[in-house]
Amino acid sequence: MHPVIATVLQRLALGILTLFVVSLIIFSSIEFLPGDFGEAILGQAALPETVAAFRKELGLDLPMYQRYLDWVGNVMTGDLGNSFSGRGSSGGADRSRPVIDLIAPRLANTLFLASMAAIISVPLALFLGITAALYRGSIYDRLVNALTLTTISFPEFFVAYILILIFSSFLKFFPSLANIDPTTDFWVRVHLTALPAITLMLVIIAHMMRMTRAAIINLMASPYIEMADLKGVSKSQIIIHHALPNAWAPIVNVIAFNLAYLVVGVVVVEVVFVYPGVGQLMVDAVTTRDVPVVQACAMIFALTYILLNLFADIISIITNPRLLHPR
Amino acid sequence: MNTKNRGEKGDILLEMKDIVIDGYSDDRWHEIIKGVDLTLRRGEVMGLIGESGAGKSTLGLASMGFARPGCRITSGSIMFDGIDLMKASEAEKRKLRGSRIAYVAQSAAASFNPSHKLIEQAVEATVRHGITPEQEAKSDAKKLFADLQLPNPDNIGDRYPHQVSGGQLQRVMTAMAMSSRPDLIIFDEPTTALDVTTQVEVLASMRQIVEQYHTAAIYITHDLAVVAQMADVIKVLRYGETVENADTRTMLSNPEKEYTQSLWSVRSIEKDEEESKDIILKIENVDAGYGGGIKVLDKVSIDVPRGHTVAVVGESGSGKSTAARVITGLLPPSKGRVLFNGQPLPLALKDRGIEQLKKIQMIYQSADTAMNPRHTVRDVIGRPLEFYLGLKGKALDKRLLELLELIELDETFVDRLPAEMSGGQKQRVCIARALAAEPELIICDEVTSALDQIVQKGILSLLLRLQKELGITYIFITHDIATVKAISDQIVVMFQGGVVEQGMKSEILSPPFPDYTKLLLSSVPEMDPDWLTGLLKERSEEQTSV
Amino acid sequence: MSAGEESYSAAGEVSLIKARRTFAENLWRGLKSAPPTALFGMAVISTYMLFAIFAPLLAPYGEAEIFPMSYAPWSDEFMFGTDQLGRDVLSRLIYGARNTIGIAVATTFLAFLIGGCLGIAAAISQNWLDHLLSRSVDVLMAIPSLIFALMLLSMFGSSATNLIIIIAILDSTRVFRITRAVSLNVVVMDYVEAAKLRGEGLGWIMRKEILPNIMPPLVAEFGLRFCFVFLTIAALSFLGVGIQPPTADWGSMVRETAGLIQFAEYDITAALTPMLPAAAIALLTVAVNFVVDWFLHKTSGLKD
Amino acid sequence: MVDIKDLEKAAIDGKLDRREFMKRATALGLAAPFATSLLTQAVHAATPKKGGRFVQGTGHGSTTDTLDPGTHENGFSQNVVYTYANHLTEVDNTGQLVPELAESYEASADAKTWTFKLRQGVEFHNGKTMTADDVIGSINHHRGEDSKSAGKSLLSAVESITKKGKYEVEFKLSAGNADFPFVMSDYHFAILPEFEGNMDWQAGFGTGGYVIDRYEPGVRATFKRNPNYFKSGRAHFDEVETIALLDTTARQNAMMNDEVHAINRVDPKTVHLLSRVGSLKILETTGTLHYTFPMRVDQKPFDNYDLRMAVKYSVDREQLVQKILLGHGAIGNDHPISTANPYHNGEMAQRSYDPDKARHHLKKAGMEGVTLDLGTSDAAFSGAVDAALLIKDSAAKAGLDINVVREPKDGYWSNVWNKKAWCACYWGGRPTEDWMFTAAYVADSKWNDTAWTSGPKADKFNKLVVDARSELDTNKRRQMYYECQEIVNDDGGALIPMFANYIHAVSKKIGHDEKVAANWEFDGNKNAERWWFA
Repeated sequence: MHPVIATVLQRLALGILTLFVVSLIIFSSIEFLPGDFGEAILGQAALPETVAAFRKELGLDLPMYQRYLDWVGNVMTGDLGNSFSGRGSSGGADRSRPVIDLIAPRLANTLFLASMAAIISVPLALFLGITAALYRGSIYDRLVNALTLTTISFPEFFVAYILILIFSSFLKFFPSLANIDPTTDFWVRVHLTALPAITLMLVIIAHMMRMTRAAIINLMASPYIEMADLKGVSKSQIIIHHALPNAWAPIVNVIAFNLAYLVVGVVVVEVVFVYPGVGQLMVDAVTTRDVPVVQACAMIFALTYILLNLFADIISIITNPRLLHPR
Repeated sequence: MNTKNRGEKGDILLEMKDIVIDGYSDDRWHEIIKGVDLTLRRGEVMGLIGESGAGKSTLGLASMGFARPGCRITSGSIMFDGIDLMKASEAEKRKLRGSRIAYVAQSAAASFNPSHKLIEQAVEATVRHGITPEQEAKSDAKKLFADLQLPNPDNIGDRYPHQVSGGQLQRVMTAMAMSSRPDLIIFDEPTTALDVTTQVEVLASMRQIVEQYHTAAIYITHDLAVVAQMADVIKVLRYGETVENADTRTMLSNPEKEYTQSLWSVRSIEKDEEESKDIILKIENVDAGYGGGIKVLDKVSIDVPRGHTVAVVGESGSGKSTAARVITGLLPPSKGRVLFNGQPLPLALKDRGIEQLKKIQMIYQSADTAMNPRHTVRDVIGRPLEFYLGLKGKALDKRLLELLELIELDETFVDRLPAEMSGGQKQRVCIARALAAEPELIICDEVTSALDQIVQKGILSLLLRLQKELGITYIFITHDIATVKAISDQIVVMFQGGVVEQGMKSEILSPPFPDYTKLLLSSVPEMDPDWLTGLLKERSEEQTSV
Repeated sequence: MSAGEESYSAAGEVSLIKARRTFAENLWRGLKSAPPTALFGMAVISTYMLFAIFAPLLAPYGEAEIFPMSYAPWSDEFMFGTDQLGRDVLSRLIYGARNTIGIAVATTFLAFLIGGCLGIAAAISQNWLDHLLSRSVDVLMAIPSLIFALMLLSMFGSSATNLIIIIAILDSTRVFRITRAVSLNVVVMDYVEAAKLRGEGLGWIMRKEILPNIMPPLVAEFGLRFCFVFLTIAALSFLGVGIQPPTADWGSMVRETAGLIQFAEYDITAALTPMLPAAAIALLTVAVNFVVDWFLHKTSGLKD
Repeated sequence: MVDIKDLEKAAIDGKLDRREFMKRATALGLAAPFATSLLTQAVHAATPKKGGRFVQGTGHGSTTDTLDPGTHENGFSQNVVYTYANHLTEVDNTGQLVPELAESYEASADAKTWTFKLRQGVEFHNGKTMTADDVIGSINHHRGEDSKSAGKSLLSAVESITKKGKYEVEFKLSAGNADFPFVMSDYHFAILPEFEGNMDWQAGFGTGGYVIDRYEPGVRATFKRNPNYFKSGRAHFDEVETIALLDTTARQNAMMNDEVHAINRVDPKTVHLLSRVGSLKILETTGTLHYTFPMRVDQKPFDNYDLRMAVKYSVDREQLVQKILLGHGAIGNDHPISTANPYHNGEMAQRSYDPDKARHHLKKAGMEGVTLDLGTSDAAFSGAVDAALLIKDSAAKAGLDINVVREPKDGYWSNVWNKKAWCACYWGGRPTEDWMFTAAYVADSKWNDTAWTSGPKADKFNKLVVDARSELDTNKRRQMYYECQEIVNDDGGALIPMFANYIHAVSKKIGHDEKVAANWEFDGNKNAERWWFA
């Protein structure tokens, strides 16, 4: 398995580097955003001295590089720091919330929603893709293609509203609010998150299904497929036993990409269904310039992206004997 | 025993009558096979030969009732052992394929599924068709591996395709075909992709096993010498029609049709060598390698006399192409130097000036990849004229036409795209591109090996003519001895990155030989049907068996 | 990509020489062979283009022209009624085509300019430049693009220009990836080597040798990217950073009226109002995808 | 394993409809009949006069909210604080100021000294008894150098707070203020347990009718009834849940699908449609909330009186009220005093759209063909961008060219408002004239967003405000405030075209008094303790 391990290590190293750069970018962009936490929190009521008091309290008066280095230092020791919000006002001890406590429950929610969408859409996409490739050019194929195309062609929020109209307003199957809380029981949770999950599925299935189909069809032109044909292997067997094993790499890549999207790119869905996920948190944190929280979210997102890609790479290695058993 | 009176012929196994096959290309259906008959008896081996485009493979596949995507069998009858394949359903035909009719493809490397083990693939058909249970099939396959003289037959099957050499793969594929003990095997150019020395071994093992199991076979190739060793009868195809049918020996000794004769005569050009002391290019003990320190060239020294041709021969991996890359500067050597007209050339491409680049040109093996598919002939030939000689407008057009004339093409080609020309025409355009720079030295890298023999002949004589007229020097990289004979004055034999010997053609091609040269030369098939038998006997006597 | 051995394909055997045709002929043959979906797609796209170009002529009223009656019902005067400010919805739809498509196209072009050039350059020079670019692309892709876009937009202000530049840059990463990938297949070709041997400069090799040969996949990608950009802009407008008012763009049009959908059971035409721009977006993306689909199928050389 | 309680709960809040409830219940292996009885019980349990679980959706809330009253700036926090905490005084549902934690209060003749007598035996949720120390700590939280409270400026006049006894506190002001008790009802000044001379807000212990059960910033807050609440006949619900539903559509969906019992910030555009939904009623209150377009008189060209007049005359207020508020509001007269305030000047002539007058003033200013930038963003108020566009449209007819600039949402308050020469803004309004003027119009106010500080008329205005503050004779005060309004209307830089209603949708299951308070949304944000299940 040594090539796998090699890649994993190399990717992880690169990943850490990436994380570092990302944090730098995010940090500096927040710096360049107009206004700071104090002003954002106090809004219209901001007074110069109150804002100044906030700056002092939060150490925003220190030079940028210093604050960044402090942050990096803490992260190195596994401390994501405290949210700006709720720093003990005048007098009183620092009563601010650790970023972890802020993110953990929401991350759980995000992952829950993502896995719900993934568990159904990935197998479904694969199935559709394979069958479409199998009955290529048939009505079924065209139908699946057209349908999936259409679903990705609508703006996310629009799909969401339509689903709400149908499933909550008319049919009353699912609630339009997915406001789950940590104590929500599992099945209730599933029921509540149904609509957002469906929305996400509709958005991602198309991409994965089409890649599956394309990858397989692409291989159908290769000589060893013809060979299998001349060995009298049946069409379905050819696709499943000869084409699919060689098609994993591209497919898994797309799957990874979409799974990443499920975690990272769902702000809109969170807004529409009032789902307490990390995306919304990050947007809020950005608008209130709550640097530690923004940073943490960005790190989580970047990490997701990196890990999923790593996973994709590993799969493409172990499904490819050339890489797995080098000469 | 020899191919002539191999076991008495059985009854008729395969009978194809008046087969017509259409191919779809360019939004139209064309007839590729125009009413061909073919009859094959049990245990008989038929050689099917012709140039590319003759329809050999298509006909061969048709004998399995199979048509490639973009082809369709429009009329005719195919009777295989009493079964009418034209009427048979897909399912019925599937039952036959891989059980009673087997296929051995041209490129083993591409025809094995990279993600399954060899043995799995070897027994797949047999097992799927339920002829023999898996375990049995596997042990049998190992036996076949042994019969085909594959190294350690017991575990080679557990390897993946990329882990074994091309020659071995080709044999595994033969075993795969054999595993169901079919009545008929279609060999589709099974040795074309192999080096000569490997080819001999593979041919030998194939013939041996076919005889052993008394299997009928259709052997498709464009190489007469090869077919001579394998076939009992030969069928010559051209443009989808039968040119002639005959028993091998008669076909070889006195072919009727003059097309057949022309095929036979391809190998007859012979250039008489000339001595010369005027060295234009000198490579002095060059070492070179790619990346991770593996040496591909080891102390290589070659002298190239002005106005003459040096043929660099060797098998794939012998480093002959690498030598070319060193000369062109694409691969700066780690040691040694390259002298051109007595002056040392900058080793790296980027350090060479226009004048130096201009003087050394290159022609590639495959014109398809050597010409930008989006560029017309004008672009291809015109660019060097513009780039090196700064020609424009009228002057450029004039020169363009001259060059076309030189390579025996007319002005109608000026605006053609590569896709609109035949392989030979493309190769000629590539030559013209090289000439356009008015070079002193042209490196020809396997320029004929991708072409049909008649076309080869044309290209070779063109090159010879140009050399006479323009006094250009050639470095001719090839693995085909016939070509060497045809064009070279001097020969450099390379093996595993080193020069085995260099000298005048006559010396090299006449005994005494160093071992490798001998192996190389002796492995080149000859028209004599008994050649292979003889060679094998000879080699076994010398215990230099493979 | 299935390698090699295709040189021995049936089509090859049939006729080595491809008949010569003019561009027009090829186009016509292409259209004839196009499936209904593709034809539909092309029809839709060209219609949109017409609307976009001749918006001022086609629109019954001005883009920002305000009438006393807001939420006027559908009538002869206002085909699709008026919006919350009493602006004619039809007119805004038509102008929306111009603005939205215009911006999307501009963005996509810019994205391809950036991503394409860098991609090819990286593929040719497989050295530190390649590494540098690929790494930085990784970094950019690791940042949630929508949120990042939000940040950048509130940093630089959400003017049309900024919108175009920012989305283009974020989008060019994917373009870079694909361009690099396809270019890698081309740079190994002998004709590229030949050009190097001739002493051609980087620019020439990029423009003349590589670009023409990676066009098909790029064109296809262009279509898909265009759709994504389109939807991204819609999403951004939904999140409140869109195109400057009173400029009409479909994304914000949907957003402004999306609330009406839920009242379908009470007032159907009201509920339809947001559907119109959304449908306009969807229809176009579907159309483009159909065309791209067909185009890909044609150029990938796969035959059914 | 699913807990029956959960289902029951879900059924009660209407999160589960009957079908769904049965499906799940039986899925749990409950015999159908039992499940049915369970359901009926549940629904019965959901409708007595007292008890029940009240769920409301509010259009505010951010993940960075905290329980620190000093930083309460959005409706979510305000509603929360009014739900779990009390203040010295309370504005009741008729708009009258009544003592809450204070038993009574009285002022010295010059209205400079205010003494509050506190209720005795009031307990915080942690059992601690509320005393003067808590009051002092809570108020001091908003004073002093390092205070980061948004309420700080309201207390700038407070010179000292002294403990006159366990249940008595005295405030000394630098200048007389007849309305000081009103200030004490402001949401910032919640009375929380004292901690190191400050307040302990972190624990979330108030004296209010409900005890905080769970507080998830930006998501929800849940409360349980406070069994020993000092008020009688208040706090009827067993439990209260306040959810942040920022997306208007989501909010209204939730309401229409019976997932919440009340929402605020109903989109005026869809009120007429929402009102058709059978299960709910629309609840509107005309309060002090007004939308303004302050022109900074210290910047060109707004330093010119006639230009300001031109602008004021070139705005079609009816159209704004019609199209931005769709009639759910009142026309403004370029001063911030609403009909909900005690001394609203109804006698003054209403300024209306008059292109000719506008031209006249423009000519007089000698600024024909001038182009004015109007900064706007929906951060100012929802519809601000549209409103700006309407102004542009109507002004164009008066020969005034306006260039609408949409500013980025975040940073709007710190970078545009109170900085750009002309922009969109909103004021929640204040219950008293003095408070309103002090907040945004007097010369020394930090929030004087019109920078209208000098000049004869401004000086007169400022003097009037100070005098009126300590004037205890209501008639005199009325006169003074009437004049103030006239001056602002004429010379001030504020363009105040409309007062917006608070629009709520409330489930018909909910009962409340005929009159609901207008000072804040949700019955003055005290709906949790004032409303009940009918």
